[in-house]
Amino acid sequence: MIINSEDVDLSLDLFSRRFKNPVMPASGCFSFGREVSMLYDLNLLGAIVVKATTLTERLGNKTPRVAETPSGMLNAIGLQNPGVQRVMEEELPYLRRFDDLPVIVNVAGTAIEDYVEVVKALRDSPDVFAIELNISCPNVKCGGIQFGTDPLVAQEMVRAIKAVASVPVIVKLSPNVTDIVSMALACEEAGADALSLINTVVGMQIDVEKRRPLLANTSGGLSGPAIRPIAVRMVYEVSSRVKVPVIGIGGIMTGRDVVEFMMAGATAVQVGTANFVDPWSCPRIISELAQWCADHGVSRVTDLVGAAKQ
Amino acid sequence: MIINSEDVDLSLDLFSRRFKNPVMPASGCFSFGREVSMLYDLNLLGAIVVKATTLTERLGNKTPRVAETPSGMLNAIGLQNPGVQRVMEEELPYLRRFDDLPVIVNVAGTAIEDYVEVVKALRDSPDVFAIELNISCPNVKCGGIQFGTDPLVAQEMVRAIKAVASVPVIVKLSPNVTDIVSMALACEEAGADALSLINTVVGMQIDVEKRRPLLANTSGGLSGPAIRPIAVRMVYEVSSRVKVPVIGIGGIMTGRDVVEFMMAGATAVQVGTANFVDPWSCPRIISELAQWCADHGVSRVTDLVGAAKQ
Amino acid sequence: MPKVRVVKQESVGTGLYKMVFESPIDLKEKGFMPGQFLHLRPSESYDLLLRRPLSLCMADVEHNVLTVVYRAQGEGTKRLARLAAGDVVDVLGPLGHGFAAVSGDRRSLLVGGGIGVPPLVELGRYLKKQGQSVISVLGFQNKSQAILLDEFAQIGDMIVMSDDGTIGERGLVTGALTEDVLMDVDRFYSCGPTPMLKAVQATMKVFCVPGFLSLEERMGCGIGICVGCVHEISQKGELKYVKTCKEGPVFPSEEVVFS
Amino acid sequence: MPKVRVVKQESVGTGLYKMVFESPIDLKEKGFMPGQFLHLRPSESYDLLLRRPLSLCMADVEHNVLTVVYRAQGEGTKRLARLAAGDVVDVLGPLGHGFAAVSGDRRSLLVGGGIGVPPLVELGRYLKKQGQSVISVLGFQNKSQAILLDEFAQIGDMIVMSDDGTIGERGLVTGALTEDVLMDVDRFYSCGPTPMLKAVQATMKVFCVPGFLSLEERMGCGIGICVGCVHEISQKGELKYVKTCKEGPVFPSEEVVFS
Ligand SMILES: Cc1cc2nc3c(=O)[nH]c(=O)nc-3n(C[C@H](O)[C@H](O)[C@H](O)COP(=O)(O)OP(=O)(O)OC[C@H]3O[C@@H](n4cnc5c(N)ncnc54)[C@H](O)[C@@H]3O)c2cc1C
Ligand SMILES: Cc1cc2nc3c(=O)[nH]c(=O)nc-3n(C[C@H](O)[C@H](O)[C@H](O)COP(=O)(O)OP(=O)(O)OC[C@H]3O[C@@H](n4cnc5c(N)ncnc54)[C@H](O)[C@@H]3O)c2cc1C
Ligand SMILES: Cc1cc2nc3c(=O)[nH]c(=O)nc-3n(C[C@H](O)[C@H](O)[C@H](O)COP(=O)(O)O)c2cc1C
Ligand SMILES: Cc1cc2nc3c(=O)[nH]c(=O)nc-3n(C[C@H](O)[C@H](O)[C@H](O)COP(=O)(O)O)c2cc1C
Ligand code: FES
Ligand code: FES
Repeated sequence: MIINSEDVDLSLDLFSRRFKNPVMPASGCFSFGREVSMLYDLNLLGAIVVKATTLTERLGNKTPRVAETPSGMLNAIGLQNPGVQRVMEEELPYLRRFDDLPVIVNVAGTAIEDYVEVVKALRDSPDVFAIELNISCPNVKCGGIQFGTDPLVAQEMVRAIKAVASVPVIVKLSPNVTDIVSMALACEEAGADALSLINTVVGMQIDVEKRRPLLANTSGGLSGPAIRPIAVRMVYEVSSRVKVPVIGIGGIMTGRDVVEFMMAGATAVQVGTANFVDPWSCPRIISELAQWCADHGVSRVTDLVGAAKQ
Repeated sequence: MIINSEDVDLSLDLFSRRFKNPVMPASGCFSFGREVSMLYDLNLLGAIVVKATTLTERLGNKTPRVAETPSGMLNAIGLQNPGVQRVMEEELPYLRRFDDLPVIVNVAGTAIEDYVEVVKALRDSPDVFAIELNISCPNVKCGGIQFGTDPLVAQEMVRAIKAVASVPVIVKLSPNVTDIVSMALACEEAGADALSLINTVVGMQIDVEKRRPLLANTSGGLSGPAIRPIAVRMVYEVSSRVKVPVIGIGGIMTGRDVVEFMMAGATAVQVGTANFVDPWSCPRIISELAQWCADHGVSRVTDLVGAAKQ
Repeated sequence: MPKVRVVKQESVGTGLYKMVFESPIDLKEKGFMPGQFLHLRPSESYDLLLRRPLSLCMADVEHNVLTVVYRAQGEGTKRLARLAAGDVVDVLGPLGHGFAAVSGDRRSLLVGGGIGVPPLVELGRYLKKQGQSVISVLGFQNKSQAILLDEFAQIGDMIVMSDDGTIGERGLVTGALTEDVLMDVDRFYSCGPTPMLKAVQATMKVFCVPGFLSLEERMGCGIGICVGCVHEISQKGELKYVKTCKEGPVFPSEEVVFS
Repeated sequence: MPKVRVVKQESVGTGLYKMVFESPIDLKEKGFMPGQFLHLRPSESYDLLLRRPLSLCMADVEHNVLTVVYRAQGEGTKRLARLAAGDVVDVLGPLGHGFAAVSGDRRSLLVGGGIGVPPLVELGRYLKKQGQSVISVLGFQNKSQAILLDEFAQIGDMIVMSDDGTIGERGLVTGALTEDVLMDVDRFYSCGPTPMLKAVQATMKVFCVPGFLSLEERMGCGIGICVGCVHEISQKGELKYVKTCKEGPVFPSEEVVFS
């Protein structure tokens, strides 16, 4: 059965809201939406995940902050952001002009108390549809990564956040662990409303001419197509074990890649690095996804979820 | 200072033996040397690491066993090999014709006792220069990976092997862990003579047309340039903490890549997937390494070891 | 790495290409077998890391050039299809163990399906040169996919089948494997998609015609060092995995196990 | 993605190329600034994932074409160098905030080093068009690396320096920044390697000449969404990181902090 790509139903329900489609830009790869909104209408997106927000302003790491690797890139931005107050005042209101764009705020910090304070502050914002807890950023010293690698600490964190959050809480998992499934189960048990994975894989590059690590921060997070097989495996494993929705992230460049993640068990996906290569990636990927479904007689995109498991 | 590439001293000492150069093919990516020996003189190699050997014959997994990923590949061979007895009788003696080729035998299994038996059997072979303990193969069900992710189990394993081994023991580490450094320290403490890293990263690909995992084994091990940043990071971290030599593995395609690993702290390197892309990879990489050293005024390749750390 | 020049590239059907390139080895001196394959790098870049196996379709020993015919389906073969005369391509081979003509045979049957048809051309020519009579049964999806018909017509008898009847008879190749056609056939040689090979194997077993199948497995290296490309074979009642890149891709039909 | 045609590509020195391509935007309508940059994908394949930033060297508004001049040093720029007229290249831009001519200035100084020289061409032409007199101080490694001299000669006075004396005077550009040269200069504009920019910044500070520096940082996106390309800036005594791709690459010299 061949159908028209316009007739494919890309919509899905998440946290009792209808999403137009399952594609959203990933945190840190779309800033707060302003720049890309000059290029296309952000209403086209399923949702938007904005850059990690911390309690107070962070300057981030020294440069170089990015490096290219085979089919991937390393970054060590170090969570540069103006702090939650200014994010609420200066960044989020801009997105109100997009009438059907759920805004997901990525929250980061170096101690559980910081996270709690950020989430408390966000309760005052009318612009936040959901929170994504970034318990896995590899580029922040002192803490950060710890939450993402110890199930008990993660659980404590998620409980603390759930106790104060007024919106759904997505927990973003780190791939830099021995056992992603126990991390996922721990977060689910603590009340996570959804899980998103994966964040970047810790990596490093040497500048052989200068004889030192290329990134000023020594190591950084690997993203892009190179990590897609790692991400797909983790999404497959985690979605087989948890009941909450799983949002797939890692190396998505095309509509086919979205299909791969959804068949592996993802309910929705986030697109990161692809935005750097091609700022129009998200709308392109959305139409490629519709076309793929049409060519394969898939009338509702939700039918793809977990299809590789039967 | 520009020097001639022929004047660069590529040699190094490992386990009281002089190696011509730091480049050896990685286990499972060179079979037992026979096929490639039809293409070039294996005496050119620093050493050879042969395919994983188990106590009894293993048929391995069903096909498809390999898949291509962006700048990488997945494999799930499943340790197909004829068992240690036939390896000693049918495979290793062939390599005697190469008079300066240390043979490193990669040992695998599903229980500590299996490993011990293989290593005991290998004591009878005059052809084994060193053993590489593959405690990290991700494609074997029941056990296998467990040794590679729990420091205490790994330690027990290494102790058991060291108690029976008559040759140096290299322990090959899995990257699929939260904390590679504690794995490394545990193995070193248990008596490992050297560490090699990394083995493949667990990954997966979906055949979106067939709506099922592409590999018959569902998941497989990711190798190739895609994982190089992960490997370099782990070599850097581990070599900063252990005293034993570290052998770097992961996505090496060119002489420049060898320089990167050595600057990160590797004493020697192994080349895996590159052999599939170009069967002449190892000798090409060796001459590229010499050329790089020559162009950069490096007269002894050992001067590169850890150069990115000062 | 053996880099050679492309001599010619042309479209031979919807999404189908014929590429002629210099042989990486001296064919006269080193020899080759019909049914062997070439292993081509899609490009110099590392994003498509692995080589693509394509069957040797025709070998011109005098000019030392080789021809492959292939479908540009995925990214790698699409990149190959972009090469033009004069471009350089990285080719390993011919590799593997091809079709062996059995002395004493007088009539052979070639059964090819789709993109499995190409390796049978050089084989058919070889068998003809050996003095055999050859009959070819070729199946295609439709007319736009039909390839190499002129070549087979020159080799001997030819029956063409297509899924939709737009060329030859409508139906599967096995539909053409009637008693009439198989009469006098000493041996068969077949290459095509796995379901077809299974059906051919079964049919020929019924008619007690021995033969060879050329198998297709995903390959890591093409030269026997990765053990990625194995297929199950039964020899003297013993099941084992053999490398299709080294011991194959061609195996005696009787030994091939389809799971 | 904005794909445009390459109009011309030529070698302009050892490892140096000049590439002319269609502008991805209508220059007449949308406008541009000297000192902005183009962001080019090295190829369609994903192994070299990121775009390469290259300064806008010349803009031909009438034909709507842009020129970049660049060194093929790494894999990405080497791939760009392989493009020929008629090929398609994926270009974003012109991006960023370029050089602003300050009204009232009468004489401007351009200081360029190596592959930092290209963006000063379009700037120099613009300043000249504004009625200013322009003096250019250009430094190169050696004669084989000297580029765009004809273009600068047409813009105004020109002093060429080289590390080995094979062209112009032997020495660094700062060696040419004497009181004589700086006399009457209202403002300077500089682009080149960081050590040069530091030296120029210091020298100009001594002579109290205000000006602009064009900075080079590794970029993830080029459009302000990755925050990879920041540089430290001091504004009103406050240190902060600003994005060189968006707020830059050109900044007032006084504000730029080199660590
Ligand atoms: C011995 C042998 C001979 C062959 N001869 C021909 C021929 O003459 N003409 C022809 O059109 N095709 C032939 N094939 C199939 C051909 O190799 C695949 O179509 C091709 O590799 C697909 O690559 P891609 O870049 O188009 O697809 P991609 O999907 O990009 O390929 C991804 C990976 O999967 C592998 N792969 C995908 N499909 C196949 C397949 N069917 N068989 C083996 N590997 C596959 C690729 O080699 C690559 O490693 C042959 C296969 C084998 C094993
Ligand atoms: C605003 C700006 C304008 C520039 N204008 C020019 C120009 O007009 N002509 C010219 O020759 N060069 C220019 N450069 C430098 C040019 O961008 C780099 O030489 C080029 O990106 C190197 O790519 P590669 O593929 O050769 O090297 P690779 O080493 O393969 O590059 C790997 C990665 O590092 C980045 N990178 C490497 N060196 C540099 C560098 N010096 N600056 C920024 N990123 C780098 C690459 O963009 C890529 O992401 C400019 C840089 C910037 C930031
Ligand atoms: C430059 C950059 C910045 C990032 N910043 C954040 C961040 O602030 N918070 C977060 O949770 N993830 C961050 N990430 C991770 C991405 O959201 C995403 O999980 C990861 O890049 C994998 O997806 P990709 O391969 O599509 O890029 C960042 C990634 C990149 C490349
Ligand atoms: C097909 C294949 C088979 C492998 N078999 C083994 C093995 O038997 N034992 C082992 O320790 N590692 C095995 N490996 C892992 C490699 O030795 C190496 O650690 C890994 O591939 C990373 O290096 P590379 O990126 O250079 O390939 C295998 C890898 C591949 C691709
Ligand atoms: S493809 Fe590697 S052994 Fe056959
Ligand atoms: S390069 Fe991404 S913000 Fe400047």
